Amino acid sequence: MKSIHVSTTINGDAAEFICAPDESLLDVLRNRLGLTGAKEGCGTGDCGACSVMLDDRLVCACLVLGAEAEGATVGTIEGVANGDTLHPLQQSFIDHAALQCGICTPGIIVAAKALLEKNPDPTDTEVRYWLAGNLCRCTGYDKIIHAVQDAAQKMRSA
Amino acid sequence: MAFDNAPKRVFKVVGTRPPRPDGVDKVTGRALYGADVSAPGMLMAHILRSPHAHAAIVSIDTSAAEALPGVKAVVTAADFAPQDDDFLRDVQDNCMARDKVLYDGHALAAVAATTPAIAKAALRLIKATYNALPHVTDVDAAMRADAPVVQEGRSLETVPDGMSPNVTSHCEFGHGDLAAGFAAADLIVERSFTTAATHQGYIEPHACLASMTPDGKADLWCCTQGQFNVRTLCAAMLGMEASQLRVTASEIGGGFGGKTTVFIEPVALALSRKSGRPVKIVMSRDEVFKATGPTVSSSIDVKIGMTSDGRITAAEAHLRYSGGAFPCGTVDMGAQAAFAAYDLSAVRTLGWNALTNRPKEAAYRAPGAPQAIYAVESVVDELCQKLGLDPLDVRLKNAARKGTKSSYGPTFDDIGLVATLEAAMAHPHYTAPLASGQGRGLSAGFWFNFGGNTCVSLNVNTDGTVGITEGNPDIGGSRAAISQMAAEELGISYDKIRTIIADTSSLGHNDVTDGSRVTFSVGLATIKAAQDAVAKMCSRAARIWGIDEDAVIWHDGAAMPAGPNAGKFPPMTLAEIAAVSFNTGGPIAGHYEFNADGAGVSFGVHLVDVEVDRETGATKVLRYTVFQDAGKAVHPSYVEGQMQGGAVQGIGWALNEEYIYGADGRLQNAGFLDYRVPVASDLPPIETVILEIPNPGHPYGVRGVGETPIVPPLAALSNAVSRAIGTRLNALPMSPPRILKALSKG
Amino acid sequence: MKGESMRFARPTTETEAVEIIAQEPGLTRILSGGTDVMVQLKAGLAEPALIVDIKHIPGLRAITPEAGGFRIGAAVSGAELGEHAGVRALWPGVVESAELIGSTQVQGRATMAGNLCNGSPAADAVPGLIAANASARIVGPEGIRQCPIEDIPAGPGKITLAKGEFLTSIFLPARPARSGDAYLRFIPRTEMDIAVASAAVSLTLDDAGIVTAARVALGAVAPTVRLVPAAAKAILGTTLDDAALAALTAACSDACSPIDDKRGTIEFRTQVAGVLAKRAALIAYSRAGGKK
Amino acid sequence: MVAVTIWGSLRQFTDGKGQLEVDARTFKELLDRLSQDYPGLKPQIDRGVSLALDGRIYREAWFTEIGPKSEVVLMPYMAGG
Repeated sequence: MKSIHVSTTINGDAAEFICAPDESLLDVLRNRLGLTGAKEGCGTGDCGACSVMLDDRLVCACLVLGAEAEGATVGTIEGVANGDTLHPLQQSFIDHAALQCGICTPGIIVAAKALLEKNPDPTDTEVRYWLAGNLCRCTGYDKIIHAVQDAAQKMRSA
Repeated sequence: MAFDNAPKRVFKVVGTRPPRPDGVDKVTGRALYGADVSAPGMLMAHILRSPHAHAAIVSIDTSAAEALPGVKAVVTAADFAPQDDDFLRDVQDNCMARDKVLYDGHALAAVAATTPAIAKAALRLIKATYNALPHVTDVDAAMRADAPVVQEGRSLETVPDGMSPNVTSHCEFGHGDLAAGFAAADLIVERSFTTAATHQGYIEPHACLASMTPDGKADLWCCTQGQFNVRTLCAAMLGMEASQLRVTASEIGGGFGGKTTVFIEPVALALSRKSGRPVKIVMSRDEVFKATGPTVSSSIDVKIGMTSDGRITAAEAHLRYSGGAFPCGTVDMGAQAAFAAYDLSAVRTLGWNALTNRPKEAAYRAPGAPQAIYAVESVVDELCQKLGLDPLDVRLKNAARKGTKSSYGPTFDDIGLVATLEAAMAHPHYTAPLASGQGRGLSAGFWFNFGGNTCVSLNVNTDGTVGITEGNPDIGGSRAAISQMAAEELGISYDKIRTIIADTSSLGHNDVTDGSRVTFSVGLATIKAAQDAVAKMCSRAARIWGIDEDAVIWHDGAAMPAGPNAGKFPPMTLAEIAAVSFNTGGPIAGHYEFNADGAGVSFGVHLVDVEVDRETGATKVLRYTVFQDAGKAVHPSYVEGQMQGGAVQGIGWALNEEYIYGADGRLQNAGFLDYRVPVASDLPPIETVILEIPNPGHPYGVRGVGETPIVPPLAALSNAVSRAIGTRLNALPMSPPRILKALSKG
Repeated sequence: MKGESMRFARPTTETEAVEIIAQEPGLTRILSGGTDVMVQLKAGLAEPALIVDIKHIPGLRAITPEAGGFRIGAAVSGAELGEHAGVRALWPGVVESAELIGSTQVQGRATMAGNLCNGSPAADAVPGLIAANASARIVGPEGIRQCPIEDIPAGPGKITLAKGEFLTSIFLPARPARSGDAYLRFIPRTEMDIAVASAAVSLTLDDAGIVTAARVALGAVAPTVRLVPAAAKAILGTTLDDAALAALTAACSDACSPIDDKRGTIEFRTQVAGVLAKRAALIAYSRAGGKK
Repeated sequence: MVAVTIWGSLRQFTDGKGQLEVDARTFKELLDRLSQDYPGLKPQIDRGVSLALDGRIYREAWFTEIGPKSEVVLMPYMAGG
């Protein structure tokens, strides 16, 4: 199997890697680039734990080939905070105890950030449907919805 | 020095909601879970699994796999130590099948190779020859005399003669004269129920990294609810001494009981031993569903007699559980919990466990209780409906309370059931109007809660800060709660404390994070360790002041003379004592180890409104409120989180989650697409009402809270749906096809 | 060994793509959104020798007005389609059906063309396309051809495209005034499931609110998504009165030949397909300007 | 002497008795005496039992003291999730 050389941009920085033709972007991020913030909960696009941004679209990294990142821009949870300043969503998740085990949290924060960039003032129902592809087994989602809405409110008034 | 041993009731830190210490790591993606670490020279391993529900292993030829370039080790059951102990042998045989494969997905060989692709390719080169055997996956079918026998010779002495060899245990609990009780009833309802096996559904698949060196020393990194238990089990299976195996618990991506045992950890160690290289195994989601532990599946009969004014006169339940292909004691807990919410003069529960060709059960939140209580609470609700009685009134009238002889034997001390029922009664949810097509259901729930072996160290740093070392993986914010209790006891602020979770070489044994035990037991040990450190600090202060140790007390984070006779000295704070500790006798530390008892049972009541689409059988959950006696809530946000999360897992169990087996005995839905856990858009807000009935067994009144919340949703949903559609449903999950079928019959 | 000889190609013209595909004797998978292909790779269900990413062929990610309708490139994602006001206004049912495929994350990638070419009888985008009388543009070694959507599914996981062919765009035609379409599916949860039964209805009304043209298609109730002329006939010439709706429901249930599986029973699918068709017809009717 | 209540399915090993009189001051003594007096109970005791003492459950603490008036109930050893 011939490896493919890929040049891409990850969290604003140029990055290069080689990968197998059938290797997922998730495996590349985790195993080749050390970006383990995106998690593999299922590998089939059913849990959302590997949510990342690809050319400004929210996607499951497990459903993208590493080779497809050529020339693209990739955003992961590792790029959500601005240096040592947490993103309002990150702070809100801590403040609202919107995580228990935390394994789904990176994916949910990436997904919620994509929502608020598109729709800064969503209804609870819109938040719930947008995040329907992000499974959380610990919280029952209640505090997640509160955390997203509180961050949205803070971002609107910032 | 002297301690005030009276239970503490006024708190500064306990009961507040500080940020959890691992919060930033977890919102930035920095926290390291099971699959997130690597080692130099690491191999990747994959596991060969049975395609048969039941088959004898005739032979396993691994030679071609071993010859594949890049393959560094292949292991089978032959690579593990023989076990005399039944429990250990079962865990080991579940990790690697010995003579028979007992379920679809049962492991029988594993390969470690330089890349995952090579490891997978090598699996295809392993020639396993099977002799397929008849299988059975249904618990009632497994109990029939002519059922295929999953394992011979596994029945305990408690099993009556003449039953299928699949029946491994039998239990009976209760008291009183059932016949007289039923004779006194105005109405008797007797129903049969089934519940499907469900999976804990943690989002993080099992993962581990093992590294053993040729001198027999090993390190194991894994996601587990109990690193000490992993060490005990793995050391036995590998024939190692415990001291030579250090197990570090990674951050854990959910467990709910499912990570209280081992599946891949001994396999990774065996592969590492054989290859001389570090070996990593990460399960796929498919493997998690097929080969880790779901709950028991069940078939239950319940018979309850009631007077026309709502007094239960007699109650009986027969529980048939299957914990899969290995003996399982979960039915004992179901049988004890079934009627725990009631004060009964005549009660009897009988339980049987039967072997089936399904994966070995692992604990899942209040194991055994949700199924039994679902059946009981459904029959109570039907009695209320038929007698025209208010279901909360009836539960209050029959509620267990302090002094009640419980259905499982002991007499209850302070319990919060009545307060919980009264809170539900007073809540606006209970009297809110319902539209046509909607139904309201409720159920009580119960769990025992446990304590267990616990060991905590607390170190006072010279800068006045404190480090706590505990041994239980933090599955939902426990580090925050432990730090809060230490801050409370020491009288310092929360942010001066950092709590970490030790590996097995850094602390004495701690039981697994289970049984809702951590905030209770580790919290208690932390309080005692803090008191130990305080005693030492008081002693240092006494020597500095030149007064008697007994003349010093600890107040508000400082040592001070006990009274005017002790001398006039300004208080010395923890930081001041710590700063001079090297001059006054050396480092200051507190420690405590014990086997905690007195966890205190917990009751909850759930209220739910649903709407059923009569043309499609779809159920929409409209409103949900959880009431629970939590004892003192140390960090109320995480207590609420337990209540909400448990409720939603129960909603999934009630409506959609199930293990579906085909006629071939193979699992049909081993993925999150068709094993349908609730998604955010399925749910309404989950409202919580915490009642704080102090647990007399804990100085702060703490009770375990994590397990009870999964118990009531099953019956609460079933009762709500049954009332909404006007027909009673007696099987879980209440999937749309089942509801539509009931509607067409009803 | 899996992937041992696998190649990944990223052609930048249609001609180049046709050539690359024609030269590959082994199994080829076309990658547009990849949301099915990646799952098949993961599960070992498909071990292609060649994966061809068609997203970089000009026009394949474009939505272009054409003859009063729209041509949707094969690599246009559900999210992109949903953001196109023109298509949404003309064929709201088709757009909604495409938006039901998977989660928000899957929407960022999944395409109608991929949904169609995956060959699932439960594909969400397909009933709406068939009801819309849409067609596909297919290229291959023999050149270009246009094909009605309903001629593409051939059975579970099977389509009628010949080896070497691939789909480049889907054409949604113009439609008369007073037309509407709608798609409904049944899933046990509110999201994240495969349709257990589904129905799409497209219809045109006259000024009196009488249905003058209709197409009804059902999903997940037969080996392929199925156009049901009898169901259309049941509502033609009516104002969707109760009798017409009952006839529609019955015609749809009659057209079902589903299977029992982990997702639903024969009985359930048959009953619910009719219910969904009835409800979809009412939505389409209202969208066409009909008043009930 | 203390009166120990056992659960129903163990009565087959105690001549049908649901409550046993045992001379014991601790959990350990209780287990030893029960195993001695009722050998049929030994397999269950070896597998593990809990003890409810005045309503409080002890899972394995040998030296737990039992008062003569204590309510003593034997329970199966339990595990949680």
